Formats: sequence, C-alpha cells, structure tokens
Amino acid sequence: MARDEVVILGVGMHPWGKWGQNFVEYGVAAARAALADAGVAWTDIQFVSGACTMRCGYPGYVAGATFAQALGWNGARIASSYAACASGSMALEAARAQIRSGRCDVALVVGADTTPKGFLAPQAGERPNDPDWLRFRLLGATNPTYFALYARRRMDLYGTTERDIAEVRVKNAQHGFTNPYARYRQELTVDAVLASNMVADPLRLLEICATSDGGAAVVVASADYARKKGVTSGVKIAAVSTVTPSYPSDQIEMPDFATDSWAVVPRPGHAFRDSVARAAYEEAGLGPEDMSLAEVYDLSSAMELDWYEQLGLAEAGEGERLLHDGVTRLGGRCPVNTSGGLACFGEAVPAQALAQVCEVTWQLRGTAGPRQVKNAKTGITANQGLFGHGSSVILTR
Amino acid sequence: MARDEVVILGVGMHPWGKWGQNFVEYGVAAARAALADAGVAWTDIQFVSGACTMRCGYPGYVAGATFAQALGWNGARIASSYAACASGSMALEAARAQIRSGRCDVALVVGADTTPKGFLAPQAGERPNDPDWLRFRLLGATNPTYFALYARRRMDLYGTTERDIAEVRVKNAQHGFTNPYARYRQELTVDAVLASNMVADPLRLLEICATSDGGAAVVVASADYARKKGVTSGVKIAAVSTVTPSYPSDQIEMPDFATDSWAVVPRPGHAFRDSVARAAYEEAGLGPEDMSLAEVYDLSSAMELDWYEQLGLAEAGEGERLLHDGVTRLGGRCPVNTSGGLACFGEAVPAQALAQVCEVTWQLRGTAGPRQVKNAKTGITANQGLFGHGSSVILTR
Amino acid sequence: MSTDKPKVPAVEGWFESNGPNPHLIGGQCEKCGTISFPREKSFCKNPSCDSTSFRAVPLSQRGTIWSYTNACYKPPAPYVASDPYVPFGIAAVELEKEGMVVMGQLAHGVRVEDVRVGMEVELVVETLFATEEKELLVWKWKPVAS
Amino acid sequence: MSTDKPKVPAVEGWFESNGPNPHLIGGQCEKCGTISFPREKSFCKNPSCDSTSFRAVPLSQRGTIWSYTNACYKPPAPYVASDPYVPFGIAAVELEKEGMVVMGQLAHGVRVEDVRVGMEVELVVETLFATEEKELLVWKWKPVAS
Ligand SMILES: [Zn+2]
Ligand SMILES: [Zn+2]
Repeated sequence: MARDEVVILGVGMHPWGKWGQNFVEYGVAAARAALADAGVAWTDIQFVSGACTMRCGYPGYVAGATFAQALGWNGARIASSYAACASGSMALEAARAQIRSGRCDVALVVGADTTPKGFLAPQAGERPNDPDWLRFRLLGATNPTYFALYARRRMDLYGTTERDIAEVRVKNAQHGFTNPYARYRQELTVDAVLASNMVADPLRLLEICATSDGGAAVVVASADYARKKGVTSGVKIAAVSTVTPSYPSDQIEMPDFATDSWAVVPRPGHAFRDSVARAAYEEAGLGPEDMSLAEVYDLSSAMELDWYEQLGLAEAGEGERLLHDGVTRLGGRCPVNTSGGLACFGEAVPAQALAQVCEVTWQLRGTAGPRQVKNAKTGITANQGLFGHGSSVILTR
Repeated sequence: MARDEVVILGVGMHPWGKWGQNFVEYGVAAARAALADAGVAWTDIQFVSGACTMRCGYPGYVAGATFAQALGWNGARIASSYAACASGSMALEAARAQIRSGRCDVALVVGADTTPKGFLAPQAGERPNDPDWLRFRLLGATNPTYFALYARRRMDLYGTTERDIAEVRVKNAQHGFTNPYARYRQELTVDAVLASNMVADPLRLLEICATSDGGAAVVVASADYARKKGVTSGVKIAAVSTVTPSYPSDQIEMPDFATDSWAVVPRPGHAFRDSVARAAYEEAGLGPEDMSLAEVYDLSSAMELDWYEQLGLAEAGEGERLLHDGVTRLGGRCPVNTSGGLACFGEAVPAQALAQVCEVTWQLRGTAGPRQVKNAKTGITANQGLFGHGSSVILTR
Repeated sequence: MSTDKPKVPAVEGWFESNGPNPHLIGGQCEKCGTISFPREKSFCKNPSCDSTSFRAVPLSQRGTIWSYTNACYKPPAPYVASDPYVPFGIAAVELEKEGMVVMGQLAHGVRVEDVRVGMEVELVVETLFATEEKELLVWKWKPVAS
Repeated sequence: MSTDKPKVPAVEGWFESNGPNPHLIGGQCEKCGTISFPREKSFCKNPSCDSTSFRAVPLSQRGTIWSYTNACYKPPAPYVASDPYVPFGIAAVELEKEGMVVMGQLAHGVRVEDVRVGMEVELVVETLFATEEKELLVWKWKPVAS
C-alpha cells in the first residue's frame, strides 16, 4: 500500500554517557547534528516528532514541543509519542505517516533522556492500580528480572551456557570499541564478563545494559523533497513495524504478573516477538536473507541470542551456533549490533530506537569507519517497549 | 494536498463525573460505545491511537497499549500521544495520518482520565529543572492564574465586565442542562455565578472548569472502508490543526515565567491562538462564516470570549457583543459549546478534545436531541494544551 | 520472620491466605470462560468477547516452573526489603488447567540452584515484609516435596 | 515577615538580590542579541540562530503591568504557603527594552485593587517562605511610588 518513499536525509547523535545535563540539551544537540547532516535549516522543518521521556517532568511528556521551543518556535506541527523503549520508532512512524499522507515534506524526529543511576524504578507515590508499581511492591521484580527469566529458560531448554551469553557481550564490546558515540569503549574478555557480579541469575552486571544520558535525531523527507535537495541515492525507510501482541499472548511481559490464558482461545500461530520483525519484512517485501546487518535490543546479552531467532536469522535454539560461527560478528554474513548495542551505550529510552536508525544509516552510507560492514545494502533494527510495544525498522539504499 | 477523505464512523463517551474508577474503564467503555456506534468489531480495528494521561502511572503513559490490552490484544499497531489538553486532537491526527498514508483503513482513537480533586498540581518530588514545578514553587501560579491574567487584561483593555463573564457561564449551563454526558446539569443565574467564591481575580469558582473523570472515543476510517460498510453520508474530517507558536510568541503561556523576547526578531503577523483555527480553516478551505457551531475550550468562562475572536467569529474586543446578541447561543447564528463545554463537563485532559469531536459529530448527524443546532453542516473545535499545543478540528457532512 | 503482629495480605483480593488451601484468585468471564490474573472485573480480555460479568475463581495451587531467577541486589522502592538484605528467588509458573504463566517469589530459603524449568511447585503464603503494626503477606512458589 | 535567619534566593541565578538595585538576570545570545528569561545557557531560542554562547545580563528593573490576578486559595505543593494562608497577587509585567513579559508575585500588601494594566512597577526582593534555617527570597513586582 506504500505510495511514497520516505528518505532519511540526516542523522545525528549526542554521545551517550552520564553528563548531568538536562535531557533537552542532548536532544537539541542531536537535532542540530541531524539537521546539519541533512543540510536542512531548522526553520524549514514542518513537523517535529518527539519521543517522550517520563522521567524529566512536563518537558519530557511533551518532548515534541520541548524540542521545538528549545530550537526556537518555528510554527511547525508537532507530535509527542510514548512507547517505552520503542518510543523512537513510534515517533519515526508518526513523522513518516505525516509525509506519506502529504501533510508535510520534511520532518525532524528527536529522542533524548537523562536517566538515573541504578535500577529503573517507578515514580514515588502509592499507586496500587498501576501494575508497574505493583510488580516492584509485591515481587521486587525489576527490569532485569524479566530478562533473566527469558535467559534462564533459554539455558534450560536449549543448553545455552553462561559462557555463550558472555561471548555476546565480548563481541559487542569489540564492535563498540571504536564508536565515538558509545559510552563504554573497552574490549572485554569472557573471563572478565563472568567475573562481574551476578544481578539476576544467570545475568551478570556486564551482561545487563546500564542507564545512560543520550540523544538521537533523524531528519526524514519525501522523495520529492530529497530530489530537490539533490539527494538521489539516500537511505530509504522500507518498513516500520509497531505491532502489538495477538491474544492470547503466552509470553510473560514487563510489567505484568501473568500472561493471557490460552485455555479458551488457542494461542496464535506465532509468538509476539516473532511477529515484530515479520511485520517489517512483510511491509518491505524482504526477508532475513536480505539483511546486511541488524541492530537489536540487547537489554541483556542473552536477549540478543533470542533476537537472532526472532529476526529469522536462525531457527529456535540455533542462536549460539550463529554466534560461534561468527555470522553476527563484523566480517560475518550479518553482523549484529555493529554500534556496540546497548551493552556499549546503555539505555536512554526515548533515544535508543533512533540511535539504531542512526547506526544503520551510517552503515548503509558506508561511513561507519572502523566498524563498517562491507557493501551494506539493507539493515534492520528491532526492539521492544514494555506493555506490548514491538518495534522494527528496515532501511535500504 | 489531501488525497483521502477520513470519515468519522462512530463516536462514544463515558459520562463525565467523579466515579472513582480506573481511567482504563472509562476509556474502554467509550471505545466500546464508539465501536458499537460505528458497527465495527474491535477485532477489525487496525490501529489504536491513545491520548496519554500522566496521572495514572505507566498505563496512562502508554494509553494506546493499555486500551488495546484491555479490549483484548488484537495485533493492531498503536500510538500513544501527549499534548496536554490537546492530546485528543494529536491522537486523532495520528490515526488520520495512518489512514491517509494507506497504512490502515479503520482506527480507534481513545482518551480517558481520572483526575484528582482541586487544583491540578505537579507530581511529587523536587524538580528544579522543570518549569511546571517551578511555577508552583516560585510563584504559586496555578492553572487558573494564567486564565485570570488573560481575563483581567481583557477587562482592562476592552471593558469586559464580571457580568459578561458570568453570562457565558449561564449560557453554557443552559446548553449542557440536557446533555446526558455532562457532569454539571443545572441551570444557573448570573447572580448565582457572581455569588460564587473568587478563585483568581476576576475568575470565580463557577467560572473555572473543574477536574473530572471521563472518557471519549472515535472510530475513523477511510472513505473506501466507510463505503464498504454502507456509510455514504457520514461526518468527515475536513481539518486537524496541531500548530505551535511562531517565534517570538508574546503571549505568556502556562507553565512559562516569561514570553519570548521581541526585541531582536519582530513579532509574527498573528498571535499564536489566532493561528490555531486559521490553520484549520486553511486546510479545510472554509472560513468562520461557514461554521454552524463551535466547541471551544472554556477553561474559564472569560476564555470563551477570547475564542470567539480567535476563531474569527468576531473582531478583537467584540466577543461580548456576539454573546449579548445571542449569536453563540442555541438558536443563534453559530452556537458555541452546545455540549455545555468544560463548564458543564470539567477537564478530563486526554478525553476532552475527543469529547468536542463527539459533540460536533452528533450535531452534524442531527442526533443531539434538545441541544440540536438546526441544519448543522460544519462545526469547528478549538482548544490548547500548555507548552504551545494548538488544536482545532473541523468536521463537515 | 514470623511475629505476633496481625497478618494481612499485601494486596487486596489477589489471593486467599486463610485455611489449608491457599490459592490465587482469578477472574473468569461468565460469557466465554476466559480466566485472568489479577482478576479482571470490568472488560473481558478476549478480543472477541464483549462481556462485563466475571466470577472469582480459585486458580490451581500447583504448576510447573516456566522460568526462574533471583534478585541479588536490593530492589528499589516501593519494594520493602529486609535489612540486612537477603536475596530471594522469583519464578514464573505455568498453570496447566488455566493455560497461563503467573509470577511469584520463590518461597523463603529456595535458591535458584534448587529449581529448574519444568519442576512442579505449589503455592504457599509467606510474609513479604513487616511494618510496625502488621505483617504483609504474599503468595510464593515452593517446590513440591517429592 | 523578616527574621534573623540567613536569606538565600529560592532559585539559583535567576535574580540579583544584594545591593541597592535588585534585578532579574537574563541571558543574551552573543551572536544575535536575543534575550531570555530564565537565562538560556545552551541554545538560542531564535530559530534562525545557531549560537550556543550567552552572557548574563541584568533585566530592566521597571516595567508596566501586562496583566494581574491573585491567588485567593492556597496553591498546592511545591508552593510553601504561609499558615494561616494570606492571599497574594501575581502580575505579568512587560519590559519595554527587552520586549518581553515576565511574571512575578505582587509585593507584600499590594492587592489587585491597587494595580491596573499599564501601571508602572519595579522589581523588589522579598521573602517567599521560611524554613527552620533560612528565609527563601524571590523577586516581586511593586507599583512605583508616584
Ligand atoms: Zn469473555
Ligand atoms: Zn542567537
């Protein structure tokens, strides 16, 4: 049903880290970088699509307006989207829909966050109606609890070892080592990973992503607008998937206490996480075999193994083989997390799905420097926000 | 640039009030009512567009997912939009863009809130970087403070009297008196309004909208989809305006401490609030003279007089004349707030812009009962969220 | 852990702690029979069902471990942790009859080394934390003595 | 209202309270000259300017009332209200040179009846609230004695 191609004209990031500034600064810095990269003046932007942060007061809730005001009101229309870790993709889709529906020619998408140290915790106050509050209160279930459940099940079912998980972390450290936007830039050994403290069995400190400050921005435009700017061979958006589960979902998802029940209505043919990339492949008319690289959401290093299978790069239980064969390493058939992934960046929730888009764009342009994937033609991103927000973007050149 | 008409297939509301339930219940009730009104099964909905509430924990932040899960996961794509009081319009625009870009045929838009009693106050905690926290801390500036500044300036500049303001309130009470969804259904006299306590000079308790629980939902579809459902003469969306200010904006806006400066860059030709409806008229190719009715955002009764002028129904300073001539009363040339407005509903932030759309839809269908505007053909809504979120929707039949 | 303080559930209506057969309380749709936990009271989660009527039903006391982990570090508030902090286990347990997976802490003293995916567990009620006045109770999962 | 407690600004860097000429502190873009309050330190608010350099500048001590109101009811936290509560006025004041409107409370004792749109006011510094240890100061607007 696609009628219009939407082009990535520019991308920009603020380095990830712990900078102690207001999130607005990271967002505006990323936005200015993306505008400069695109060669588009801020005053020409017709639509600003912000990915919200819930941690930074009202300015975070109205991210689109906050960035627009900080860049200087230009009368643009705005949106502010929230989908937890998938917020960046939702904001990108909001901008893409405005362009494809003919309501604007060029739009700016921005996400940025200032994240507290330690476990992500709910805001203060008693909220006994809020499952996100209750899972902390009644179970002490932090975010890593859920990642650990997935990891431990994988180990017991498929024989994944602690060493396998650590090797994912080591690979991503090697990838992110030279990325100037990454926060953690040090090579690691499997032994060093396995020597780090256990947080949620079987996951160790170095296998769980930290929380970071950071910002990322993307300038998107209609093909017509790009042509007028003289851009004829840019990076294009082939798909944006923002699917939700189909009932009954049998995967325990943050922040729920229980899955749906499959006693009355049988389970759908595919699990939720498998459907995320599937919807993107369908829209793009492409398959896993066409992907030159992938940026996936390694909230834990074990989760990356799941994504190999959920992206269709391997059969269920075959993720470890892919890793050991070097398929997902730089130089392999389909390198995964060439940026270093969340392992090297840490979470900056509203920015990270956009940071994935930045990385794939640089790879497709051939400007990724030491971490360049040779002859990269098509890349896929995947992540997931709690409460059933799937997210996957396919870019091509 | 419009390529596709987007049709309002169904609308639904949960009555406004203080019900003490979870906001999800109001939203799902409204959604089910809208689906029934549209004759569309929930399982046929392809896109769910939620208007977020920031008061109800994580489920409020991810309103689209929350409502989708509560209605039963159906695999639909989702969005969650926040623009304070304009959230409903932003969510409507998100759904419209999906339809117009060919990404879906039928979508559900939902907003609902549970609102605390008394002044809207910032969440707990020290947030010295958040202007919305600082305006309470340093100035004791509540929401009515800002409305009162506009009202008092109007009085000193145009000679508006306290009686004029009270008469707006009395008119809206007469309109909302028979509305089954309104919370306050009692006729009022000017004397009763003027006898109520002063809150923020010149505004009295009965002239400032309360905070309410409530929900509203809209089912929108492509013209093709509507035709297949046998709907050929439905209500159509002619425009959705979601503009922001142009720099420098010389109106003091919640939650700011100061306006932009116009010392270096001269002020734009039109004030921000004038630009909200102007953008809608432009998109629709219609003007104020074409409007059969208007639903405007009477956070204070005085503000409704401002809207008359900002919608182009009267010249600046002529709003009172319009009121006294009965133009904006049921039976007049262009009745305003036939629903009773916020005066009779109270604020339920993410729901209210959608409630305006419900009312105009009923009016255009000719099913508004005792408050029906004769031969209503076109209606406009207008409201504004803090941080520069303008919002205006034009519907036609 | 046990004291003379009054014992009350840490959450209202989610589980039955009195008597010999403690169990979780689910909701069952009176129209389609779908079961939910926590108990749905407003709208059926089955997307093809428009019911708004539900009955409370006891959930199975036994199930099998779907997966498990532990909390080596003290969780942040609103969790109320013991002082000094003692790590605890968490399990996701599949209930066969209900066709669902339900989370819960592992019973006091049960370590991750003691369990594995597929192991049979049963529901017990234990103290979650204590205040000055009372002990707050919660459901937990415990391996079935074999 | 005045005590012997140390007096400190209720917000850092927004106004100068010492000396005979209290004033607000704005930011001025070193490239385009645009003025902001509170003081912009990162990015110029002029959409056509990409500057990131700003200097602190004193804002005019006098202006004219753009509009005004009062707070008849006690504002909610984080406002710290006097007990018993005493209503106070609030004004939005236009500064001619800077071309901007800045809000502030009306000085202690100034009622809405005492002011009107267009009236000249000047900035004063008064106590906003006091804690056990100190008095927190804030800027306010006061009609110019004629
Ligand atoms: Zn049912
Ligand atoms: Zn400048």
